[in-house]
Amino acid sequence: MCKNKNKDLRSTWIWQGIKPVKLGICVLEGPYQHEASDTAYNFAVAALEKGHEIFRVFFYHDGVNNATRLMVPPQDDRHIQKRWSELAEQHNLDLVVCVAAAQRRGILDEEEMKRHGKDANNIAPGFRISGLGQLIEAEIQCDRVVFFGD
Amino acid sequence: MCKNKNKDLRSTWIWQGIKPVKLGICVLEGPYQHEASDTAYNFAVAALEKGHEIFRVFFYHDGVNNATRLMVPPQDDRHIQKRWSELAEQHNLDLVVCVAAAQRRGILDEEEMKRHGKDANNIAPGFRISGLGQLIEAEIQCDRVVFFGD
Amino acid sequence: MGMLHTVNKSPYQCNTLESCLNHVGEGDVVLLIEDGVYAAMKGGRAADVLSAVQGVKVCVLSADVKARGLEGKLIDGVEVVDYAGFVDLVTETDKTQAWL
Amino acid sequence: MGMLHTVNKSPYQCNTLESCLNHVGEGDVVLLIEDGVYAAMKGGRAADVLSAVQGVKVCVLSADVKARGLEGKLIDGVEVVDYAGFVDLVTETDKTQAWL
Amino acid sequence: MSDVKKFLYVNRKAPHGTIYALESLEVVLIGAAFEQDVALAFLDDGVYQLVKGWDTSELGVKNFQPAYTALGDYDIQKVYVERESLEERGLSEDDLIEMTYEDEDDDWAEKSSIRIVSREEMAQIMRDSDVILSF
Amino acid sequence: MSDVKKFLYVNRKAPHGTIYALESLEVVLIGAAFEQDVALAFLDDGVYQLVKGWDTSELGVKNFQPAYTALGDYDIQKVYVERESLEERGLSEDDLIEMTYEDEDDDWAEKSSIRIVSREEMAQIMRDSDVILSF
Repeated sequence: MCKNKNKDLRSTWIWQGIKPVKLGICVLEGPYQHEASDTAYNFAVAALEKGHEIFRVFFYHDGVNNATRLMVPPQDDRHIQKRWSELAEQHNLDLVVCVAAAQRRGILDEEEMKRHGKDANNIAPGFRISGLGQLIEAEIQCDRVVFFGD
Repeated sequence: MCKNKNKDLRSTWIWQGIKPVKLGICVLEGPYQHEASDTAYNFAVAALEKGHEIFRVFFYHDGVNNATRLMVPPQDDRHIQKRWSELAEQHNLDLVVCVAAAQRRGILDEEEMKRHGKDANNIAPGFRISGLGQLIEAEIQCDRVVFFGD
Repeated sequence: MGMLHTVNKSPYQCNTLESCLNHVGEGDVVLLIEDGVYAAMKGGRAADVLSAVQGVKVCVLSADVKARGLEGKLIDGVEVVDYAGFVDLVTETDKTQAWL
Repeated sequence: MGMLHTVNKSPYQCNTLESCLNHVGEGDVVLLIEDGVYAAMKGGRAADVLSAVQGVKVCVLSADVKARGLEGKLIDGVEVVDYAGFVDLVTETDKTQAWL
Repeated sequence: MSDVKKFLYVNRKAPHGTIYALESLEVVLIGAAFEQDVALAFLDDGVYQLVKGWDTSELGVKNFQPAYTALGDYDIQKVYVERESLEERGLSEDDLIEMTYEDEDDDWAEKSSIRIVSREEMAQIMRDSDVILSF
Repeated sequence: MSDVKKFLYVNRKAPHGTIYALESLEVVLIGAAFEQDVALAFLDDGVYQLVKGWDTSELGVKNFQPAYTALGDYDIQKVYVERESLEERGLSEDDLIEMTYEDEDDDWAEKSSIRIVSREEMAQIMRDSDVILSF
């Protein structure tokens, strides 16, 4: 799955001598509270601009809180969730939120909402909830995985 | 406001020679990620058992994430939000979530949801959203305010 | 009545305890909570620092000591308190400063 | 190709940089990011530690240097890289270890 | 209880790495309206909050340094910075932003709010305050 | 790319204070099903994760120490603990929980998974691994 992503970008860069690699990113801290999410985002943007493939961004620990569509930051500040969602849409990124970590912290999609009998969900577009196996798979499939946390 | 809370408990303790004081608590970290919320909760329980008044618990920084009713922790683990909500109900506690911090992180009540055109809210029973002035007021009104954070 | 200082970080990871001890005064109380309790473990390098402190009462929170398997492994001279004791320390001192 | 080590904590608050430097090998790269960039500021106590490191390339992330007002205030011998340079360091080394 | 309490905001963390510095500042700004006796303390990595010359454009976050400069307009006149914390970081007062207030008792003369104090003085400032808000 | 990679989970944080220790362990347990070559490293405050005798009842959190002991059942045989980290904390191997596995090549004899290594060896273990998961 998720192969041949960012293919257009990669093909334009290959002639410049940059060897595209398959990258994984793991985000362990929530938005605004800690810089980790900003660093991870800026790293992801730079990697895509260089023509690398981002196989997956995995959100774990408080990192799952990046995925709530309910955040309303001040107008003159960055919108961390929207930035991730937009980047995912532009580059067909796979943004995976760990289900166990998400449950603890109240990040739910519609299916999780129903399963647990909750009356609302809050996951943002472009994020999907899945298991920790997705992180292990990223470690197996990717050339490099970079962790951002506290 | 919020005067004469826990009056029943306090009156039973006064004869034992303990002088009840008015306490404020400020929680700066989110549930599960950091022990701060656990320590604050256990401290609050002990203070109430001793007959002290808790004037207010103020949730700031990632502390606002304690207030989401969407969390579903493992069955064999504590339910941090429910614990706070139940304590608030039993002792008529004033649990205040900072509005600015809550907006950044996606903690909304129905009014905030409508104001920002969001389609869901997630605040738990017993918590209310208000401004930072509530923390300053607690500092002015309380005999002691204790901070729990990272 | 002095001040109560709470320290919640391991002295092996952070400078929090050191900074706290640099600012305490005669009659103050230092309460080690959360990962801060590791400072009071017998045989550790941080224990020397703690033992050298003068004129200050050092307490550790029992719940955090037990959770970390440190019961019976603490240096002499530190007082173990439970959450009720924590509350008493807060009310018996002038004010509390959290060294976050 | 050595390893890339990222350090994101201030050396004045945490022991992260120290622990990292205790485990680096010849040919490795240490990249200071977030509050980790303070280690590279001229005149600070941590700068001596960093200057003494042998056989390891030390880089700092420009965005974090600029955000903290440290531009032009760094010790000699550290290389300033932008996020694109961060990506290159990741791809040019064998693997990345984050010293969280 | 007296009507006015001595508030001390203690700042020990670097900016940007965590939100503690920014959200602490927001409390100070709101708190200024409550007409208490307010002082700010910067020690340990907190002194980095006052290092001038932030450029946050590449990082992509809001530059909230101007808000510190504006504290004088909120009638905040006492900003204590610990000398030892500055020195071990290779910093001096010249590296810090200017923070000023207008002195009502001196024909509204503009004066610096920043007072470099020793570690011992900082400890005494903590003891002399009524409430300590630690972020 | 070979089918089996050398996974190294690096643990440098104390338990309970933050969730890093617990949620790292959850990754290890899930990851065990993927049939990779797995090793765990404990250094700095991470060694506290293995100190025996946790009683979390008063704290009111789940005691996840038994899960460490069960790692042998998940065929995890290599648990590296840094000697220098133990020593500066006043700890020795006697203070640690028992972690064992059954050695397939030695008639399923039960053996200790814990290997106390020097700082230098730990650095080499990091270099020799294919991927490092740092929590």
